[in-house]
Amino acid sequence: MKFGVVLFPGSNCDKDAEYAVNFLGQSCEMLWHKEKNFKGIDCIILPGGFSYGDYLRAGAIARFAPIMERVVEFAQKGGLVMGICNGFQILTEVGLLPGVLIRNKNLRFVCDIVPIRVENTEVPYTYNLKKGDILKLPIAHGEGNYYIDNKGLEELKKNNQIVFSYLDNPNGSVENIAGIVNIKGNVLGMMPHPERGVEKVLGSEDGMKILKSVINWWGEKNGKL
Amino acid sequence: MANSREESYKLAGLTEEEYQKILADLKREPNPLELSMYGVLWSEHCSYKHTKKLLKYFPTEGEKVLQGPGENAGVLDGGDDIGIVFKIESHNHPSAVEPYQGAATGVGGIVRDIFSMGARPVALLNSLRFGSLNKQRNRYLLTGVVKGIGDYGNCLGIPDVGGEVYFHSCYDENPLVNAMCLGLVSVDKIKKGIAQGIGNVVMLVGAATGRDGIKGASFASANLEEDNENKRPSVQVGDPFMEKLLLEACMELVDNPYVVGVQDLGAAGLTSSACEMAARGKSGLELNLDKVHVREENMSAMEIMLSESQERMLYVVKPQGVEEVKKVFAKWDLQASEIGKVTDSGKIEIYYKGKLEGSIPTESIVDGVPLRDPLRKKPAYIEEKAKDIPIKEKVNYNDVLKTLIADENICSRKWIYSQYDYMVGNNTILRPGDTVGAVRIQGTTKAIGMTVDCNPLYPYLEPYHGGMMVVLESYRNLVAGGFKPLGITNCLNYPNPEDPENYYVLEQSIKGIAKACQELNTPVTGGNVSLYNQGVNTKIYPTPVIGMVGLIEDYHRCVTTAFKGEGELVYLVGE
Amino acid sequence: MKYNVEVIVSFKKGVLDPQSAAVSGAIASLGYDNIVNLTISKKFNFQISGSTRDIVEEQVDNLCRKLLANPVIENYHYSIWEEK
Amino acid sequence: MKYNVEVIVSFKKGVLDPQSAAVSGAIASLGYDNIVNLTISKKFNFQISGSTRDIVEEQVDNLCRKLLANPVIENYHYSIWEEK
Ligand SMILES: Nc1ncnc2c1ncn2[C@@H]1O[C@H](COP(=O)(O)OP(=O)(O)O)[C@@H](O)[C@H]1O
Repeated sequence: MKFGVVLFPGSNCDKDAEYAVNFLGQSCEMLWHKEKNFKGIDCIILPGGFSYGDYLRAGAIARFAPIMERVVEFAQKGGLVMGICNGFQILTEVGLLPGVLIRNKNLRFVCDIVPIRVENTEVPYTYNLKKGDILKLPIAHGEGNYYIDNKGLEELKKNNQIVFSYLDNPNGSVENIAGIVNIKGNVLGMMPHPERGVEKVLGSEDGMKILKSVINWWGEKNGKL
Repeated sequence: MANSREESYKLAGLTEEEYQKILADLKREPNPLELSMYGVLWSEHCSYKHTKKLLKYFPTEGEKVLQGPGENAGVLDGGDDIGIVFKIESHNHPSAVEPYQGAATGVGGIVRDIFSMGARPVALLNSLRFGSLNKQRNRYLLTGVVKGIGDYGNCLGIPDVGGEVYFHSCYDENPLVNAMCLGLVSVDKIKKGIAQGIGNVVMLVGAATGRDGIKGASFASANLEEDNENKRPSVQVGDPFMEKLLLEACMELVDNPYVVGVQDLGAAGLTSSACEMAARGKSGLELNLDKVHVREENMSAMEIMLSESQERMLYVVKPQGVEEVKKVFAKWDLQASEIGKVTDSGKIEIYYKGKLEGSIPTESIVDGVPLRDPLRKKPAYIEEKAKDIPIKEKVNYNDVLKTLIADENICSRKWIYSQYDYMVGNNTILRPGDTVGAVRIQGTTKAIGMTVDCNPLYPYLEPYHGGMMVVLESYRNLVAGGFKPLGITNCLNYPNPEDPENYYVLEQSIKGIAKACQELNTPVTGGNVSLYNQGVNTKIYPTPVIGMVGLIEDYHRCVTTAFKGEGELVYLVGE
Repeated sequence: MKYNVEVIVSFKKGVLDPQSAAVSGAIASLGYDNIVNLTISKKFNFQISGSTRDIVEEQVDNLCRKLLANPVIENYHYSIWEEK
Repeated sequence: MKYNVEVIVSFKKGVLDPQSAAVSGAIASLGYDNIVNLTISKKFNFQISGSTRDIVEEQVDNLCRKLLANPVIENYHYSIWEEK
């Protein structure tokens, strides 16, 4: 399976994503934000970091990067797109995911390893997981406070779009939301960092379960297992 | 006339003796631009005039030292062709004025020192001192400093793997903010801050130059109360996003064969970086200030030369490489201007608007400052305080324990380090909360352990042995984590050196540090000196912060602090 | 023609702005118990040139919707006046 | 008496404002080459009660200096008007 990691000016988890993908034996291509096209990619990762310094609003400027037009098209055709941390913020700004991520409730950046619960196993990203599974994953963000209005929240619930929730809300997110998908389930946005949780010596290996889910789901679908 | 001359060299921060030396070196009177350039480069911060002789006590050589003091950062040999580049720096005074920006730009500065050597920064640490937290102002300083360090380092994506913080009333007027950065480089790709090769091109890259932090020269003693917008030196504001772009662009140029030398612009801006690079290459430089990309209109030559705008680097490039270098910076949306060339004149010659505005012998401005040798006097308090403190016999140990763990100097530091991203990079093996911080070297089983320490009470009570003890603490921390200590960097934070008692303490503690480094075989590869940390009512304790670096061959064998399981035995080792 | 533009972007009613909440808390803890209903907005000022006011207004509105404000949580309004 | 207050906090002239620079860059890359001199400021609105306007004004000024603005790098100005 081939992953593509988009490199925006200010991205800083691009290498971590590449490392995790390679660690799991898959290939990875770095995609420069000024490119207008890409080919042969099975899953796009929008990595963490501070694209364009997170000035104005996190993700607000990155969504206009030339490559984003193709990412949106790719997603609309059902392609797998994972936005992690800053990537999640970009996905909401560009409108592929509903809601928005605002400043953490206490206005402080928070770095920690926290437990999250799997709420939805109908999507590629949780293919190997069970509902209620607890994953311990690194978080590191200043604007991870997920907000959506009541109507939007009802929609999310109705369509089973909430994929991960915090056990102990670190940032003030509505309904403890840590990660959501679009209605079709092919676009995932999450604040925790699965790409940092791939080895025990780093403090967590639960991130692997998410990345392996994607790989297994894809392999099965394409008869490549 | 004589009077106004005295006024002008004093305004530039120079003494009579120093002014006479300038006259002798130039064989004429300096013009205002030249005088202010001398003023900043001959300041304590840039010239080390009070400490140069003392720093000679430090052992700076060893089998593992690839680069000792004198470059932008020191380098240790990590084996397998890996250079470990590291340095610590203070940003005390700026942080006292504006804690957020002061701390942020402190991080920015030390990170540039590391990547100017061609190394990719992989870890940050910080050492902080504030007055007691029961004062509102100190809480404000702590909050701002921690946020400043966090926001800058987090944005760059460099994990902050450790640090330390102490609170004591001696820091009420002078908080300390020391930041350390460590990076990795292939040994054959180490870059130096050198300008040589006649005709090579000098390029200024990164942020545009504005009137930031112009403090030297005539502004230094302008009355700050006076609300004159244009005269006020403006605080430097950091732009971590710009720095991230600069970092990535510089990393792309590490392999470029046309790059001759690189240095970041720090204190005293273009003046110090240009002069120092030229001095290392025993060269002259011709600078054309019209080519500098500026942020503001109508800047004078002096303002351009003294600006401390952040996120800038100076490159010396062979002419045939200029286009390629520009291309790399353009890819990262950065400006790169050709502002001059290397000459054999032995002078820094500054042209602006078609006129020669200044011409200074390189050697004179970089190495010509008359060194000071102040008086020493052993402070009386030392004998007094060395007496035994009686220990109360009847105490309730439960209460004592509770008091201790609630003490601001002992309680958990999680409030601080949870604001720093300590995991980015996927290499953090030991993180804040452990004895030392550690990052692994990707592609090997090795990890580098690092720690910053200084309990200022020791050097305060007994400067010589106290200095030794500070080094020993770092050493013990590294050994406890499983690392073999290799070398140190240090940040000497002291009060006014012109006071004989302060100077005595400074000298003695440096000797103590030097002795410990000698005995432990952990040479000094660089550091930073911050004097004059003294206010109206308080002066800081001697605070020589030690940043020590060690290596472990197999990071799976690192030892963490936590008790691992029930029933395991606990030993107390030592005397 | 040259125009001056001022755009104000503020949180929609009902959206809790953590920054306003924190500043309100800080104000209260400084002892000002007589201050209420604090809101924080962003103010943008810039100059734009264009042949007619209508063209300029359309561009400004576009810019607000696309970049300066996030319509999920923010409202915007602007004023445009000719440069003298 | 109840008063409405509006405070504008902006960077001092000459102080680097990276946010404005980044947003200006984004605006240009969106194709608006007719927009220049962008600045971004913060706007605070709140209500304050007090017996006289002078007392209120002093409190507002204090608050600006102590909390809302950072006088080292920012300027502030405010307007106060009576609530009808
Ligand atoms: N300013 C800081 N930044 C990052 N980490 C810090 C800071 N201060 C303390 N820490 C971390 O908190 C832990 C405890 O600090 P400290 O009490 O100084 O440790 P010790 O006394 O055991 O050396 C250490 O792991 C240290 O790295």
